[in-house]
Amino acid sequence: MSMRTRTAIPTWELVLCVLIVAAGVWSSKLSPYYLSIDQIFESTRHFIIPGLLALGLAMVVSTGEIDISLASIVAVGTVALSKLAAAGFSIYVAAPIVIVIGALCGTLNGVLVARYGLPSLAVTLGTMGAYRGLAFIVGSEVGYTDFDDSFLWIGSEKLFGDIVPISFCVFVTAAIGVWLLMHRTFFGRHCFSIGLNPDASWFAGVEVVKVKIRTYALAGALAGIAALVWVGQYGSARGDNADGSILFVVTAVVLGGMDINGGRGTISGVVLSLLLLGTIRNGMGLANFGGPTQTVVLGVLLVGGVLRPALAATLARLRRHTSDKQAGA
Amino acid sequence: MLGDIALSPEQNCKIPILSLDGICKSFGPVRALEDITFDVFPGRVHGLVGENGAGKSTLVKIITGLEQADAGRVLLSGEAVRFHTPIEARAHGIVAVYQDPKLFPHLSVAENIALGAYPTLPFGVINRKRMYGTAKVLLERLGSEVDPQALVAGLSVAEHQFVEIARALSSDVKILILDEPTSALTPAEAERLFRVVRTLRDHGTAVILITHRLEEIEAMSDDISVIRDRRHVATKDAKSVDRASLVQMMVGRPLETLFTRRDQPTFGKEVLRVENLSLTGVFDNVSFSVRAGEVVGMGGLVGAGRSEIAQTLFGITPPTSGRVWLNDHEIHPHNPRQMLDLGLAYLPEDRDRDGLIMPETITHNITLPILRRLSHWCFVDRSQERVLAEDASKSYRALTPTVEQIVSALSGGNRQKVAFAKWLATNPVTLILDEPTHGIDIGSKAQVHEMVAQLASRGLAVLLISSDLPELLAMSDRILVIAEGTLVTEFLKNDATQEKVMMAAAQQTRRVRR
Amino acid sequence: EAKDSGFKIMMTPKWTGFPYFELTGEGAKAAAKELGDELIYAGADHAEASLQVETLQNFVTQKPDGIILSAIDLNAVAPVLKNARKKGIAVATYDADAAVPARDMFVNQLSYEQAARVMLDCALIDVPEGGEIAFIAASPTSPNHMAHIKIMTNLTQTEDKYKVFKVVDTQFANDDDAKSYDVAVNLMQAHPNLKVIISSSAVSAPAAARAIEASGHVGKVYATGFALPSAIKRYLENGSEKAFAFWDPWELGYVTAYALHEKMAGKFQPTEGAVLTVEKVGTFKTAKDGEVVYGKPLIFTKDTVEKYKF
Amino acid sequence: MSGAIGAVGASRQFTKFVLRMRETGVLVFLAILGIAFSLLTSTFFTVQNITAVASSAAILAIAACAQAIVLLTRNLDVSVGSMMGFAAYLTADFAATHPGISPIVLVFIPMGIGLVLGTINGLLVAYGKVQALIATLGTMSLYRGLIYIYAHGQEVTSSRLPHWLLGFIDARISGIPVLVMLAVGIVVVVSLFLQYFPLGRRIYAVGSNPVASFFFGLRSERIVLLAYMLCGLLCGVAGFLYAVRVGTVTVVLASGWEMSSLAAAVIGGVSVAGGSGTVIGAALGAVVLATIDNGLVLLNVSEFWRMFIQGAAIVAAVAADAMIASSIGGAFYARRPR
Ligand SMILES: Nc1ncnc2c1ncn2[C@@H]1O[C@H](COP(=O)(O)OP(=O)(O)OP(=O)(O)O)[C@@H](O)[C@H]1O
Ligand SMILES: Nc1ncnc2c1ncn2[C@@H]1O[C@H](COP(=O)(O)OP(=O)(O)OP(=O)(O)O)[C@@H](O)[C@H]1O
Ligand SMILES: [Mg+2]
Ligand SMILES: [Mg+2]
Repeated sequence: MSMRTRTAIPTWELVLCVLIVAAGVWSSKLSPYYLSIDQIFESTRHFIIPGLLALGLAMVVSTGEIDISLASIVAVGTVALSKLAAAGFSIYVAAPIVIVIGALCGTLNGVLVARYGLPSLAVTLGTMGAYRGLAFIVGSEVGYTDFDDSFLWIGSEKLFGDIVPISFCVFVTAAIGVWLLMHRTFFGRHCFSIGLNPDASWFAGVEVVKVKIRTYALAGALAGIAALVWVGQYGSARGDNADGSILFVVTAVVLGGMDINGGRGTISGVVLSLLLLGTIRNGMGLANFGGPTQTVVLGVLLVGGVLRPALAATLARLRRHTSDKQAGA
Repeated sequence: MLGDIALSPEQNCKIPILSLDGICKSFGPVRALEDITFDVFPGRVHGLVGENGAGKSTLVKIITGLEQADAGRVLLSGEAVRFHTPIEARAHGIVAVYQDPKLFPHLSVAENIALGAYPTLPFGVINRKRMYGTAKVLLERLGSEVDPQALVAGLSVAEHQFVEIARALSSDVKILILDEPTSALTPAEAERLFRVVRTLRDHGTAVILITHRLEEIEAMSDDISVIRDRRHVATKDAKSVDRASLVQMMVGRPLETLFTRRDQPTFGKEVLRVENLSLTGVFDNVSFSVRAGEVVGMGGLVGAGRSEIAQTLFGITPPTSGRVWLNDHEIHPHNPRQMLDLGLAYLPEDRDRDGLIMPETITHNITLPILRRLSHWCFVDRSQERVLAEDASKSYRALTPTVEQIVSALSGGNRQKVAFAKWLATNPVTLILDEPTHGIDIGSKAQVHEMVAQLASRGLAVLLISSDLPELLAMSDRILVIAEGTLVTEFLKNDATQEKVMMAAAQQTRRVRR
Repeated sequence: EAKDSGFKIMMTPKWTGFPYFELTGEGAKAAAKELGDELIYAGADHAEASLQVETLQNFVTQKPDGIILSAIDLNAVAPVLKNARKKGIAVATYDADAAVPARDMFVNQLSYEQAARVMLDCALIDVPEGGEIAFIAASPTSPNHMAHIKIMTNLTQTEDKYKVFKVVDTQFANDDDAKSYDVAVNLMQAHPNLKVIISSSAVSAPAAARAIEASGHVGKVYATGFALPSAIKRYLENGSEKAFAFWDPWELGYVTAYALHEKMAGKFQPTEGAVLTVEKVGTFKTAKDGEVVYGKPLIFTKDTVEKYKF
Repeated sequence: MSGAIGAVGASRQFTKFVLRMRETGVLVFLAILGIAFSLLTSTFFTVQNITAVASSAAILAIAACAQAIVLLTRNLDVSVGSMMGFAAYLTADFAATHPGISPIVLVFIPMGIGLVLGTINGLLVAYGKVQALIATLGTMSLYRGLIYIYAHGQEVTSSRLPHWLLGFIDARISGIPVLVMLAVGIVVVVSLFLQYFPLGRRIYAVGSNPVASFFFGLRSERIVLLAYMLCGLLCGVAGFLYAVRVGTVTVVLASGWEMSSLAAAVIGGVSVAGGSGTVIGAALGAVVLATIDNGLVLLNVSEFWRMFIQGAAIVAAVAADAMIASSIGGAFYARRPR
């Protein structure tokens, strides 16, 4: 009877979970090296940076906007960190400053999009270039590598018996934080309601502009954190840092079930989709699949994943059919 | 006003041009139409009435091929037809003007009209000259002076409506369906439209007219069909029904008299005071005040600027000048959040777009403006939220099985109740209602009226904007009349009559258009 | 340490799918086969530092005996390589080096100075009388390109032979052919007296040659630098260009794998002055910091280009 | 009432004027750039340099035009670069292995390939109801991956391409490069199609208001599919021209062009919200990008500043477009929450 009410069980998340298990099994078949706690945790490292960006992007997407400049903000962040390190600041001073710089870059996007009502795809396409240019201009030609070890622990050290990378803990913390924010606080509810109907939200006292700017700022701050992880992990700060990773980030968000038009989706879906993509890539990598094969698999996965609505509709029709029959009986 | 009904020649009426035979339609579990059967005759206007959510618009969609019936047949001149798109229907001479104007903002007026069948030159090139010429002729026929080359993006709502109607008339119409065509028109504009409709009818076109304004039905219809609870109740010759029996057929019970406020209200202190409020190009030097427990009506023609005044007070568009006091404090409205916090709530005119988030649940809609208050340390208290929503849902008699229902699945009246519940949850001291009964059926209307009276007797200051004069007169303690952006007069309850308000509203004042 | 063959070597280029790297891969595979080793060649299909690190991490997990790579970002790969070395994996870089402590040896196709000289020599073949020259590099962050440019600029100021040249500009084209083409066109516009466009990017040099041909500057401007013979054959044959340089990528891969094998088998330590003997190819000296200089530049001209099948 | 309508009529005139400004806006920007560069360098304003800029812009103009068609329908195609690469590689490989092929047949190969790829995108978006960004993000990887697998580490070099082909692209007719003429021709034909044919207008209509198209009974699925097919076709052509122009065809050909084409279209005033803008504008956007590239090289400005300036130019173009849109605004724009 509860027709057209909200589905209690997020079916897409379930599908993702099943797919992750399947991918895990597949991976362990592909490579004997796959099944090992150490290995799996080690492999998560490569998804921390896109993962942090995906969390930020998910917030932006929930309001119906998009931000493709996040990877460039990472570069701004790493370069800024290198300048601070070179100037002799300690990591405890430098890190917050970098996060603030990230947030400021995000805020600028947010102001352009929300305050001035410009289309977010086009705006962030512009700032994507501008921020990367800025990172190059500030970072100069060669980049910077003489980081003190204190700058590196966030990306290189491990915890809990030298198994769990600190960066993974950072990601988990961020994911839980963003999940709580988006699904338990009024801020998150505001975001989703804006995604569904900005006009009605504005009439209901939701400060649309402020909320949108905040999502951009938070996404920028997460990109700042990603910059810290980047430097920790790779020890390198150059203008081209994280170049080209934004498409993967968008893929993860979308595959996680976020509606690109806003208003729908869950953070857990995004995290699960990252896990799925990570598992698949890890398995294929360990089996030494060629890059092109991986690219094709990723493409097929995405297209398959997006035929999801059509699939879901078919499923729903089937279910309705059976329930109608039951009702008739 | 809309007198002089020209009766159509009797001989035209023998064979139905369109017959509906047992049409059924459900949207998933929602049953929208059951067993609709009636005939439409050429050269006659067929009025179609029914409460909100009765299924009138759905019927239109089925006839024109936007939706497919689950069962039943549509017969065109005795032959069963099934259209898959409105284009096919149009090819058979069936054209509809749907409930809300749906035009293409980036195309010119003429293109919006010609889109279905562009006049072409050899090689399929669009003949622009002919296109503009045809559009001009059609619009002139409707008495509209819209420039065919203008972009639709810049037009007013009424102009949209005319373009839409011109589009309907651009093809060879045998059956014209008008779904609430006058809701955005002034009486004069409506009369222009109806004049065209009568001409069409006299030339043998069958017209299906859907409207909630019973005067229009009475003035225009030759036949009247009533749909109630998604079923066809009756089809009658217009001459054989009076308004009382019509309403009884619509609501399934005897006509209640319009709700009037019986108690002698006692007014408290002044809650809202507005002085010389102006918004350049929209309204000018508006001053008035509302006391606690008072219902102040605001009348005027559509487009007079009443909604804009209300929205300015609610902080949607900040005023260019003027002063506003709420509870003796001067305020500068610039943001709905601020106004809600100060205790002023505004029920928007466009419920489905501004008033509610349609794909959300009732609970989430009701609590949206007060989420902050329902939160501890930013975290929403979801049990408290649920309790609040259920209470509200009960007290406003929104008849739904659960508050987890998605709002878009509700009927218009129930949606309006959810909207009411939402604004009242903010505990306002001042409430601005913009056309609260607009497009609502008579049953829900009475409930809304009762609610407004109750709120006022609880000491709320209410500003009621309504284009429904009887309602305005019955509900208000005082009536302000706005004409072309200026406050022209003020009537006390007992002085006001429909005629006086109408006269004042129709005044020509100097007008700055933006 | 008794092991003498049967090593597992894993190799990753900057990106796969580019003929140059595929050739080095084939050379390495040939060496591995001859020496009784197993060589796995894999990598991402575009040059992105984080993807390369991921590939390397996956390598380390598979516990090979040795890793060969051409580094995209010399520092970004350092942590994972250091970790690999800690686990006893021998690391050799070729083509583009990683940070020194992160690898055991770097098989350098040409020392930076050698490369600079070869390219200038080619330019001299093009225009013996000298004139204005401009550079196209991949990006300001590619260390070898930037080093080449620096040394070439220096040489034109210090060495008599090269003093006929005057450096006027440096532009970047990200190893992208269309970008290189447009940059070359723009350079010719910006410097009407430009004589030679030199690029150490194997993508940019042919694109510049094509731009010269297409924009009607044949005979007035020359492109040179490093390029695969197959890509510039056309221009040498139709006379629009006179000389390009390169090295034998197959052999570079061969030597790298060979050197790594010798290192793993304990027969060769890449310390300064040590000599590596590669059967059939020759002997190579080790410079400081474990840099094994392969150092066999090839200059292709109209007459010699036919000889090379890559 | 009539007085008011008169006033409104006057504002309509203004509206029309402003609308025409959309392309004039880009032209004005271009002119400012041109004047600035001419004053700052002696080499910019020469016939030779202008020709060079035009040739640089030509292929991007076609790609931007392709992107614009899809944008008009309120969709997006990020597989533009991959489609170009796919068509280019296959065609070049075919030409290299079949040296005797007739030019006419050869031209149809990339068009056919582009058409097929575009159709796949269109089917996914229009009939699969997949959001455009996602669908084309998927096919972008898919198409590119397939080229890699097909190419197997090879590239098609200029010496393997038929000589007449390279010669044809390099040719000039009374000083104007054939490439530029081709691009102008294509853009003009597409523009005429969009402006003067019912189908073209319906592409605008679908993007302008999808709900209205549904109520009107436009077969929006077919129209969106058609837009993607056209986009694919143009990408095939652009990819082919690109291959011939650069001479060396690698697997990465035109990667990143999804963003460049989008940037050009946006700078040219094509709205990502659909229904508004023209392909001429998009082509002009490509010219703006090429002019910036050229001018900054002439000025010897660092590559980094070029990235920054291009990014800023996109933001500026979007802002200008929004200002124009809100000034013609009326009911459709004024109600945006602030
Ligand atoms: N697409 C849909 N999906 C689900 N339910 C729908 C849909 N369209 C209409 N309905 C439901 O069908 C019923 C009939 O709606 P319809 O719009 O036809 O009523 P109406 O008589 O035109 O009302 P009004 O006078 O308010 O315009 C309503 O209960 C409505 O909620
Ligand atoms: N979004 C808009 N853009 C431009 N003009 C508008 C817009 N909304 C309203 N107007 C104009 O502003 C004036 C006042 O409109 P408003 O809706 O406030 O009138 P109203 O008296 O409330 O009428 P209604 O009874 O329809 O609510 C009218 O001239 C109208 O055409
Ligand atoms: Mg209706
Ligand atoms: Mg109003």
